[in-house]
Amino acid sequence: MADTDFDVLVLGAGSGGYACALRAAQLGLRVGLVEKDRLGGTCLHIGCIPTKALLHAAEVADSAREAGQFGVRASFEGIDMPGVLAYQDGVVNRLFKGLTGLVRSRGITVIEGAGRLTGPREVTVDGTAYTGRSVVLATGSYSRTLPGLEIDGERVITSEHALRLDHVPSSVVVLGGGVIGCEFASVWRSFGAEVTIVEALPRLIAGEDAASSAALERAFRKRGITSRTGTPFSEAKVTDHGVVVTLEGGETIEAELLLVAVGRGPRTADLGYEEQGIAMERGFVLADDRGRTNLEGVYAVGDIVPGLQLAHRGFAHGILVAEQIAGLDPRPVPDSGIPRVTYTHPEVASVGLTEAAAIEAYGAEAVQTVTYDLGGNGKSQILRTQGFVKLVAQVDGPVVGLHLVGDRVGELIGEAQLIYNWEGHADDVAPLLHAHPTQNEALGEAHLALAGKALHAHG
Amino acid sequence: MADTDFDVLVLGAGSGGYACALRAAQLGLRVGLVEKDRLGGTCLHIGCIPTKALLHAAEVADSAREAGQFGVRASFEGIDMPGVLAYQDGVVNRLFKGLTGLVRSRGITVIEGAGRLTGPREVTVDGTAYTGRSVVLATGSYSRTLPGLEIDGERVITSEHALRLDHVPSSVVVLGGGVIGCEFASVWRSFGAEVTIVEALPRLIAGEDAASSAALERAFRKRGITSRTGTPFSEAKVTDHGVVVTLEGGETIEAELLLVAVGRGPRTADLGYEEQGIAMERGFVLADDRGRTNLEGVYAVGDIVPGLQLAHRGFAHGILVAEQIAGLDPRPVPDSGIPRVTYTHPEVASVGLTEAAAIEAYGAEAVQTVTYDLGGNGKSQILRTQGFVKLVAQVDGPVVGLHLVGDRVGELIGEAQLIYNWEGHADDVAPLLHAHPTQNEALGEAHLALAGKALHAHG
Amino acid sequence: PDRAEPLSPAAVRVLAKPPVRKLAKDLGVDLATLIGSGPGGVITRADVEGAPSPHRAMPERYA
Ligand SMILES: Cc1cc2nc3c(=O)[nH]c(=O)nc-3n(C[C@H](O)[C@H](O)[C@H](O)COP(=O)(O)OP(=O)(O)OC[C@H]3O[C@@H](n4cnc5c(N)ncnc54)[C@H](O)[C@@H]3O)c2cc1C
Ligand SMILES: Cc1cc2nc3c(=O)[nH]c(=O)nc-3n(C[C@H](O)[C@H](O)[C@H](O)COP(=O)(O)OP(=O)(O)OC[C@H]3O[C@@H](n4cnc5c(N)ncnc54)[C@H](O)[C@@H]3O)c2cc1C
Repeated sequence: MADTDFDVLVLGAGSGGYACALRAAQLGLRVGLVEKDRLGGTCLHIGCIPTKALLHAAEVADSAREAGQFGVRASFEGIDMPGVLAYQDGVVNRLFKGLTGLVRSRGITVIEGAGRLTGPREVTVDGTAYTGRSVVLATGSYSRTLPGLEIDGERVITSEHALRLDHVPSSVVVLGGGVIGCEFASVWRSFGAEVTIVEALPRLIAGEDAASSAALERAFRKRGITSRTGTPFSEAKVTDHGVVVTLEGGETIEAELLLVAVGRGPRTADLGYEEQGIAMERGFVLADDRGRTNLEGVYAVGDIVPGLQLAHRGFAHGILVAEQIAGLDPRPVPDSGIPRVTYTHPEVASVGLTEAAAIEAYGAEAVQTVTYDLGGNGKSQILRTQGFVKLVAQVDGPVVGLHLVGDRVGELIGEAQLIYNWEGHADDVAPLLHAHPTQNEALGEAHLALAGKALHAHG
Repeated sequence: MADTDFDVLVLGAGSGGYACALRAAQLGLRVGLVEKDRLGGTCLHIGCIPTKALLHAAEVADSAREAGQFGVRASFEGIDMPGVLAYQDGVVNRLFKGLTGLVRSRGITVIEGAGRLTGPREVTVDGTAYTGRSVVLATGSYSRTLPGLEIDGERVITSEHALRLDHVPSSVVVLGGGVIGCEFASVWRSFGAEVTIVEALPRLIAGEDAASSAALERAFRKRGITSRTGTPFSEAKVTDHGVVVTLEGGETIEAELLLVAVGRGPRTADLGYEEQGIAMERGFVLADDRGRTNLEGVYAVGDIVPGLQLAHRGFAHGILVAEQIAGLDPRPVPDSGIPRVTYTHPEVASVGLTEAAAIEAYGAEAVQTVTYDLGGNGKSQILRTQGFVKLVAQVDGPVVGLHLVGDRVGELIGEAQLIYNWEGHADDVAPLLHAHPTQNEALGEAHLALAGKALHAHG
Repeated sequence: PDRAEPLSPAAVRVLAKPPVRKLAKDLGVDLATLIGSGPGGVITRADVEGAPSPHRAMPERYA
């Protein structure tokens, strides 16, 4: 019995599931972790990590191409895709080994195979029923497509195929200007492809502040990436040489490949969730801010719960649910406090509210913004990157949104999220020192400006 | 009279002086700013900015050299020093133009020429006496040398000459393993030179935590930089082809160049400071935490005040003194709260106390440390960099020191300094989310570990 | 020292660093009712933790 009955039984070993398992084991609970594929899930194998490896290879390519601007004599000769994949696999495998060792060292029982919820606290895998005092659903998400648009994995592909391409396409249409679409557009452009993004919404990365979207679109245009925003897709036809994409209105674009990046749906179908009476909405599992579903003892974490689909949200869900189950009193972090990074060239990062959302929440008179241009930031000049730090604050109140654009600004979001989550005011930050010359000085300058003390900025 | 009498008269327009002038003008004071050379001082023209441009060129060179590891076909063909200098000058000139415009737009009177304190509130420049209701001394620092070691600017040089070299030396001895010495060692190695650092103290960057020094020395060794620590210098002789450096004990090292980087002394001699009765110590001007010297109305900022010689400390001093003069009540930041970055490859960054200093302050039982290895950090793996985040905390108390080693970790010090200066505890940081995959996650993981909740780390 | 009037929000803010303010908020402690024991009346973490809290249970420290 000991082998099939657990304190915590986790279904799915992606970011949410494995974090939950690790934390639960750390708290002394006996944990079973069901996974049909590989420990680590989407993020480690076909998501965050391999895409960011591609993006770093893209950065290396751009750096070699532009080396002359810095006085370095180097020539860029092309992309060796098998080499890129070997590098990518090397990174993934190293982290995978680390994770596997960690799961083993914490004494977690890994159950290999596809699981199905067959009772309120029961998951059946390959005919064996496993039970848990608590059950955690963490089955993640999959790449969606549009009705009538068939993914053939050759000409019409998703991110999963895009990560395994053995050559650089000469031209690509990216359907969807969200984070994933923009990241692949950025990679392929750095690798030398002609790239067109087709997006029905009026702007790229529409969840971000309008200023960030505009800056990314401008930077992309300079790099030769075409953004067809406000342009609904109509259909795609595979031809002998590639694919012809028809836009609403009839215009067509030809390309070697079509990447479908129209969002990710929850992987919750046919897993027994509905049968067991779990409350769901449009395929997502509903959970409260402590991860509790409507069924006593059943929790849900990660991408199957409506909200931001991000790995670190999954980690946080998993940890929180483990602590909740262990009887601790963890503090939930609302989605607005979760940092968001788009790892394009240039990067876009944010936490908290957009200007529009802040105005909606507090009224236009109660909201104040400051934008600090990276043109005044020495380190950004050294990197030859452009962009800004934009702060959204309540008048005489805390900073409620931080928005950054520029190469490498993703790393600044660590400080930004502390300011947001600790509800810092401009004058809490203004007297503190940022190291010179760093890009994080731009955060300091923005807070100086918001506090009425701009140093390296006109105003 | 209006042209020679000011509310605030600042002597020296480096980081400390110009920041003071800008803030004072912003607060409505009439400001005179005396400068014998160029607005911006050491940092902008012969310090932070040009060295960091060199270090970025070095990064571009390393990236091109190692491109194959990432699947990018590129070849590194060498360094074009005139090209590097043009890039460096481009960055400096852009920032210089910005600063000049800013000083002008704030209505500051710039007085060109060498000034001398000729009365308690009087500075004389080229025979004209200028007066200030308040006078701010900000004359900065210069490269020191050792007794008997003559700088000839050809074979035996300081950082100032090193920045203007028109070729890459084949070999260099760097005398001094402090920040400036290590940064040049890092640049030259990336550019292809043989580099030996000679340092009398037992370790490189001796002001840092011992773990950081050890990690830098190890990384340097792997890169082929030899560190002769604990090795006092004895003498140097210029020969036809270079320079022969003799160490204490008699061993000699030959090289094309000797860089003398043994520290910077205050530029305070013959400026009338002593004559006017200003309290000094070993050439430094003594000032309290509000920048006040012993003379009523006379302030001192930046490198002439004993303590960390950093540009951002100069900025902070300048702003604080301006606010003090304007009758505000600014909050001083003690030196321990000032972030420190060494921009070598890999970078070293820190804020607060070293482990040794914390033990000295609180006793060994009251101090706790956690070290998170970047081997567990996805983004660091992607960058192929090694290093760590080390936290020093009081047991059941705040984090009192943060120490980081690794490429690009200098940007993480923005978050680190908030944690230090806001006296964050591990429990405050642990529940917050760091974006995946970033290097700043390593800060999050270290705080999780310190709170007893390690996620991606054994323990 | 006794205080007749509660502090203004701005004054309270200056007297407590952001993580302490956040902790107070999480515990439901009203900073304006506290008298800071730190230098210059600064409200410390101990002041907040020692105050009566509607959400009594502090998150335990776990090993
Ligand atoms: C291309 C791409 C790039 C991304 N980049 C980032 C990024 O940079 N940063 C970021 O934060 N997020 C990124 N994401 C999103 C991130 O990957 C997800 O938010 C995260 O993986 C969600 O974690 P999860 O645990 O909810 O689900 P998943 O990681 O999807 O894990 C679910 C796991 O459950 C398993 N499973 C499913 N059903 C069953 C079953 N019936 N039985 C057994 N096992 C099952 C699956 O095999 C999988 O391992 C990216 C996603 C993609 C696709
Ligand atoms: C190679 C190098 C690299 C460095 N890198 C960094 C770094 O990365 N980060 C960092 O934080 N710090 C760095 N520093 C240190 C930084 O440059 C100094 O801390 C900073 O410039 C000090 O500012 P200051 O205003 O005190 O003096 P300075 O910048 O030295 O300015 C003093 C000014 O006063 C003028 N002056 C002097 N005497 C007179 C006179 N009699 N009349 C008129 N004008 C006068 C000078 O011409 C000068 O412009 C570096 C320094 C060097 C040398």
